[in-house]
Amino acid sequence: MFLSVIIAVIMIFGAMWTIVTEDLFKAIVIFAIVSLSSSIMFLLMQAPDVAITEAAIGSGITTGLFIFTYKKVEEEKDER
Amino acid sequence: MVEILLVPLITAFISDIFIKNKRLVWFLFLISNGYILYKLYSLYGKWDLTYILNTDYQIFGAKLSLGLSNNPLGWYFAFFSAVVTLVIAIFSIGFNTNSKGNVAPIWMLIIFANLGIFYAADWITFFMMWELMGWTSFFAITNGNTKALDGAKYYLALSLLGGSSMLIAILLLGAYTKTFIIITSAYRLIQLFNLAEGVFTTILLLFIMAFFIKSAIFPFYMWPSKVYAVGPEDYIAFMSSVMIKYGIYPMAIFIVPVIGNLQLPKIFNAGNWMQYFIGYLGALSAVVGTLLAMFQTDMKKLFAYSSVANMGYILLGFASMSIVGFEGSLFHVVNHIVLKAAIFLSLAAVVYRTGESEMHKLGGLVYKMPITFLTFLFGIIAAAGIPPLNGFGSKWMIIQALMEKKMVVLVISMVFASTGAFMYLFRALVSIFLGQLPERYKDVKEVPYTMSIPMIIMMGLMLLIGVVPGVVMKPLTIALDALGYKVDIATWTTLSSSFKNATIDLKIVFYMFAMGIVVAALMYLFGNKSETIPQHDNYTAGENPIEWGVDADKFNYSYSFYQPFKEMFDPLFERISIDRFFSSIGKNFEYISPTIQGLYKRGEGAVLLFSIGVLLFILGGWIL
Amino acid sequence: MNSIVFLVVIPIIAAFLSLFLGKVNKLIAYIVTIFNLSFSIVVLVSGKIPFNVAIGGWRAPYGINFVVSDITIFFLLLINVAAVLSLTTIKEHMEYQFYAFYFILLAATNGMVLTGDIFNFYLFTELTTFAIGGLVAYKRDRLATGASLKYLILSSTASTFSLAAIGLIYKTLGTLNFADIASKISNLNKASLSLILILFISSMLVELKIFPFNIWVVKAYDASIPAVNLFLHGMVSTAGVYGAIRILLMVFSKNSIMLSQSSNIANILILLAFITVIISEIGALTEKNLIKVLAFSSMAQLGIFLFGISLGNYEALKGAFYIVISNYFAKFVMFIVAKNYSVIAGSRNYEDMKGLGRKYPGLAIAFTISALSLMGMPFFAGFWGKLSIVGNALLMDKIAIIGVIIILISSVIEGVYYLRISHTFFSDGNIQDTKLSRINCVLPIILAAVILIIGIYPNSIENIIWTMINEIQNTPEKYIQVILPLK
Amino acid sequence: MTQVFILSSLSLMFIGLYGVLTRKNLLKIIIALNIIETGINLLLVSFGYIDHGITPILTSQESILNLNKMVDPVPQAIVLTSIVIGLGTTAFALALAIRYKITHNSISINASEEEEGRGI
Amino acid sequence: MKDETSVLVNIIAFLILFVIGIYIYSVAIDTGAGIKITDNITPTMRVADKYLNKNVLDDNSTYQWGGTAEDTAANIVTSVVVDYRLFDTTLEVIVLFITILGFGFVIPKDKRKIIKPTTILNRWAPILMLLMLMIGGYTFINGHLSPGGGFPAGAIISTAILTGVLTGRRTISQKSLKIIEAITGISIFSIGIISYFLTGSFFQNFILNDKIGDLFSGGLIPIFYGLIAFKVAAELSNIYFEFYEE
Repeated sequence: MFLSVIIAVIMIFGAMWTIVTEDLFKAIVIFAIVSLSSSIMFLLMQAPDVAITEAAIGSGITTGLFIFTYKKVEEEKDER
Repeated sequence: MVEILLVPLITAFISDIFIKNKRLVWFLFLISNGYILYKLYSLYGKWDLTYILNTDYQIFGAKLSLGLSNNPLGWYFAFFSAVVTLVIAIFSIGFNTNSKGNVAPIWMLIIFANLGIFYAADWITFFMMWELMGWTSFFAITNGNTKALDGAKYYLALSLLGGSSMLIAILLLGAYTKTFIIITSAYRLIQLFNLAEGVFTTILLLFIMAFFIKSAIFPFYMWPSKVYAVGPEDYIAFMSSVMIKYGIYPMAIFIVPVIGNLQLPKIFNAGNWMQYFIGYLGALSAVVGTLLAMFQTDMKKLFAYSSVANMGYILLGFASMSIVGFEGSLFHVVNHIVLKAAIFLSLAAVVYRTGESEMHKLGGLVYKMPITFLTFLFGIIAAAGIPPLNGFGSKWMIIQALMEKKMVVLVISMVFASTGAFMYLFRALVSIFLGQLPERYKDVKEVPYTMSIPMIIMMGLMLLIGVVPGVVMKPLTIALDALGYKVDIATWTTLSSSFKNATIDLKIVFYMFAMGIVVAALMYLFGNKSETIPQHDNYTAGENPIEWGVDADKFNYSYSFYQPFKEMFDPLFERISIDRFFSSIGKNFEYISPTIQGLYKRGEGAVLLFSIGVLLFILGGWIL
Repeated sequence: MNSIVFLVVIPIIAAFLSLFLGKVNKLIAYIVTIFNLSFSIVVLVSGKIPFNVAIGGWRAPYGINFVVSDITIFFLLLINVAAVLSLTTIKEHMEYQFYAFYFILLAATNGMVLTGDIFNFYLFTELTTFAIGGLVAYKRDRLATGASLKYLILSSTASTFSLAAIGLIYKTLGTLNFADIASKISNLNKASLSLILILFISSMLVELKIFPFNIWVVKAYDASIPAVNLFLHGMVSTAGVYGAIRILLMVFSKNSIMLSQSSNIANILILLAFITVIISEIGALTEKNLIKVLAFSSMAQLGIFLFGISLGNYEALKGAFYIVISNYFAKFVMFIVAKNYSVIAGSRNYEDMKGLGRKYPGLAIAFTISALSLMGMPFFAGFWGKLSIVGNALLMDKIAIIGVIIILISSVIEGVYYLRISHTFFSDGNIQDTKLSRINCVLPIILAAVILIIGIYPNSIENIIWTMINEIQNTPEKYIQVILPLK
Repeated sequence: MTQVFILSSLSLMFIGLYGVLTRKNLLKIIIALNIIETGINLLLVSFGYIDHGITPILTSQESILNLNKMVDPVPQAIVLTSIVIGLGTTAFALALAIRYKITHNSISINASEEEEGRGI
Repeated sequence: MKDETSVLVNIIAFLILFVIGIYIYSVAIDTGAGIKITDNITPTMRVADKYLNKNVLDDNSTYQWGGTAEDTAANIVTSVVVDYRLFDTTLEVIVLFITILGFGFVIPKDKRKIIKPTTILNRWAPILMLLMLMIGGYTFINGHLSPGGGFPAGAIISTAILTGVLTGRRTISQKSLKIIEAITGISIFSIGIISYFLTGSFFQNFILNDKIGDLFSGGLIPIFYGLIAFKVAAELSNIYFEFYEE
């Protein structure tokens, strides 16, 4: 029962941290953690289908995309 | 009856197709005007002719039906404006041979709207024709030259504003009196007075605002000077004489009967406060019009303000609410149409020949253009209200009516205004035609025949109405009688005044003046001749002012003719200027608009504003 | 009549095919659009109008269903006609992605009008957003990327709001079908209903271009190519208008036409409506770029439409329909004229288009006619709309009267800047003689003629609109028994 | 139990909305958008959740017997679709962000739209 | 670094969120009549009841394990996603199609350097690819029995192709990916059209009388999930090709 509370706390703090941090790469990594923990939350809500999809697409592909764009955007290193 | 409206529409369409060759288009214009005049003449007397077109468009639950009816007052206005339009049509054939833009198709549309306004039976048709006339006159004024744009924009904004206020008034009227027919809505509006006085006054004030904007009465007197100076001259002749009456017609047919038989307490037992409200506005526009006319240097602007003053006289006639006053102002409507058209035709002739409209740059044209001078002289005399010509009769009746109703302040302002009229009319005559002819206009010739004949016709008209007022008064009194006013039919040459048995026989007055002119002519012929000195010698001692680097025309005696008089009134006009007030409103809108464009151009506050919108909903949904 | 689903399926299949057929895409686009139009005409003529199609064989509240009633067919025709007309303005060769986006846009807008399920409506809105995002970004230059990105961010936040509303509806009422919601809406708690309404309306108003939500409009119109402007105007805002009518009037308003149970949400809508009108008119006053002027003016017209709807009486609703029709035709003409003139004059600034009216009078006259109809001048279609909206708003409460006065003032402003533009068209300027092919002069003239005919003789349109308003009048009963008789 | 789920998803949505409203960097905004999407998905599934519910998958005969203890499948169906929409939005927005970086050579949202900056 | 406008924006954002939060709270604890958003309505009171009991068409049909029913997918979520509300999922595929198309269309194509893959990755790549393909295959083949389904399967298969791209091995060319994508998309909708001609209404399940629980039950569902899996796999690997084009 209180596993869900722990996961919820992790998610909320991760979300806040992602929004607040300055460094982009750190934000992306923490976002990956948040989406993984949301996939666990889906499991706790008895929704395995959604959990797998969220894990595969929500955290897998999206984080990959973010890192890809981060690499492309960071190339010139003059982020104003 | 409906073919009288179809003919101008069809000619507008045809002339729009053949817009390229001018001769055909203006010839078509003349023929259709002639046809309209003939048709109007044949409609005289048949007052029960109506034409109803019912659409199944539902407004306030009932199906809307648009109608035209041959009401006597509408016929009266339409007939006499058709007469003058025909004359102007003849004039503009010659005038437009070499002008750039072609205003004939738009002008035909305006004539269609003109007839529509005078013949509308219900308010919705009236409003449709009114708005059509609004935007078509914008296109007629600008007619392609961009320097006319800001004056025309000013006029367009005002007329659209008038249109919207009239739309609100009509819809309120329709909602509360369940009818759009003009006559029945007038009666029901009077009963509505004691039910919902607030609504009654708003309806009346909104109507009055719309009509005053169109007829350039006091609060909205600025647009004629801006518009008449820039428009094509022959169209302006039509506009300044006929189109400025569109506000007067609904006043006569709707506002005056409603105010007339309102059971309101009489102030100094002369009239209720509505009458005084209209009266004072009329007086103000008469006085202000005259004063501003004096200070103008451009001749078209001068006569624009003189139109404002004449509209003031008509309103004063309405304010007296007596039969003679009512007849006098309606008679003045026709007089003003005729004399204003004559004056503007001669101005158009001057501009056609010299291309100049600043008075101090002109002078001495009397030798070169005698017929134009004569028409202008007749116009001046009529405008001043001197007996043999038509201006006198109507002003005389209005002042009689005001005296009889003991509205002394209004009489004083009217008399002040008409004496003021002498000043600026004389100034215009002197600076344009008398004095010395500047060198650049040495080879100016008289205007060709097609333009001088209509001017002669106008002179004849003015003289005819002046001597035999029955030509106008008889159809007017028959029309008023048909409308149900207790009025005795006027005789051919005598005008009845409001006091007992004080009639005036204009034939005798004409004979007296004829003898006076003969004596003056004799004295002129046998008196000693005056020798002419070049104009500039008297103050530049033979030197040529050009070497001083100064524009010689500024030294012309008619440059600022009434400078002392102007200094007397300047402090008054500096502080309160309605003109600045209205144009400042326009400026504010144009000032705010770049900030809004900035908001939309950057577009990065989108989500922020989205959530503010949600906030607005929450506050509304939750707190309210 | 199960084959109505072809209207959505055929364009999607064409979208898949468009990946390969580079050159032939334009032809396929014409074929598919004309198929859609003729199919909807066949359905109109077939006379079996109020019918319901259950997709996948599952009956109404449980499966997804398409509903075809008088309003649906009317808007379907509007959208498909808009699609055909805007295709004609595409001259040069477009990449295959453009046609893929176009097909999906066609399928999505048709679907939005047809669907009877709230989640399906959300999905179609999403599809429209993505398609429009892609089309706006078609030029891929600086302006287009910025406009498309900002539009995407705004519309995805808006869509999360509507997803939350759908979730709440499902949690409380337990169904996702419009008819079922309409029948169960009244036993909802007032506060919960206003929460759901607020979430739904805020995402709806983004598409209806109402003030706080319409920051994206001017950038999107300015950044996209003329054909996309026509898509945006013809298909997307018509579908948005349909969404507003169908959902706000038929689903969420139980018995009274009052837009929503809580009247103060209706007051806020009236307030927002006339604020949009006055702000977009003032914004357009000194705007030099013709396309931006048209964007501001289309915001104003939709503001008047929302004002007409949320007044809460049937004649004002009729006026709102007139405004939609007149805006639909008028804006079409104006966008086509703006495209042709900006091609000739080389810039979108209307001051450089001086004198074009003399060289191509047909286009300039059509532009003036549509401008006058938008201003609500008599003898044009817009007047009838303005007449009934102003007439009925005057009898309402105080906020409606203030709204009407502000709308009339803004129509004065609109008059000033529109006639100034048409005056610059007619004034004399030196324009070198680039020949404009005659055929695209014909289209604006026909549409302007339609506006004129409606303006002079409104009977034909009047009966069509009254059939639609009768359907809205006895909304839930008639609508539900069309969809849920099989219970 | 459901309170925890609903409250956590609501707070996720609020944090995401805060991020979208305040951040300047485009990638940050897109991350915040994703957080809102995840929050919404959690909210929807938590609407369907009942305490001590079991997964709505029929594994054997006795799972058919206690159907009424199963969690509501419809929100899960909706969330399946909405996750993929979230992916679509992110992919499209990221591509536009890269193009935005090239044309505006800055990824802050209020780069001015006018002509400066090299555009491809 | 924070200039005062962004501080102001922060405060406004806090204010807005605070007011929205309070409003939602007040709606939650509202005590008016009628269904409130907080009272727990069990699935049986919702549409889901018919999906659970699989008796949408006739009301009192029941089923038992191994027997036949309206929709024989054991995993009820899959039955809702692919059978009862199939149109949503097809639209979902279109959304993905459009966004990935937009992604490829908008992304600037410039020369990118290839990082040489590390030896570990190089050695393990084939095994990883096989593993991914097997997992993906499993998820969509019995999507109707165990959790999982078309979308995660597609994602997993696309990661297989990703490893191929990462290590530089040419598994599938972009042209063929586009062809697969188009073919699967068209076949999804053509099945819909076939079912229209066969059974009169779109996307109706025309393969019937399977039994719940066994592998090939659920009529069209496995076919649809397979097609969706391949389509998603093709689309996502399109993205990866953008990453590391040679």
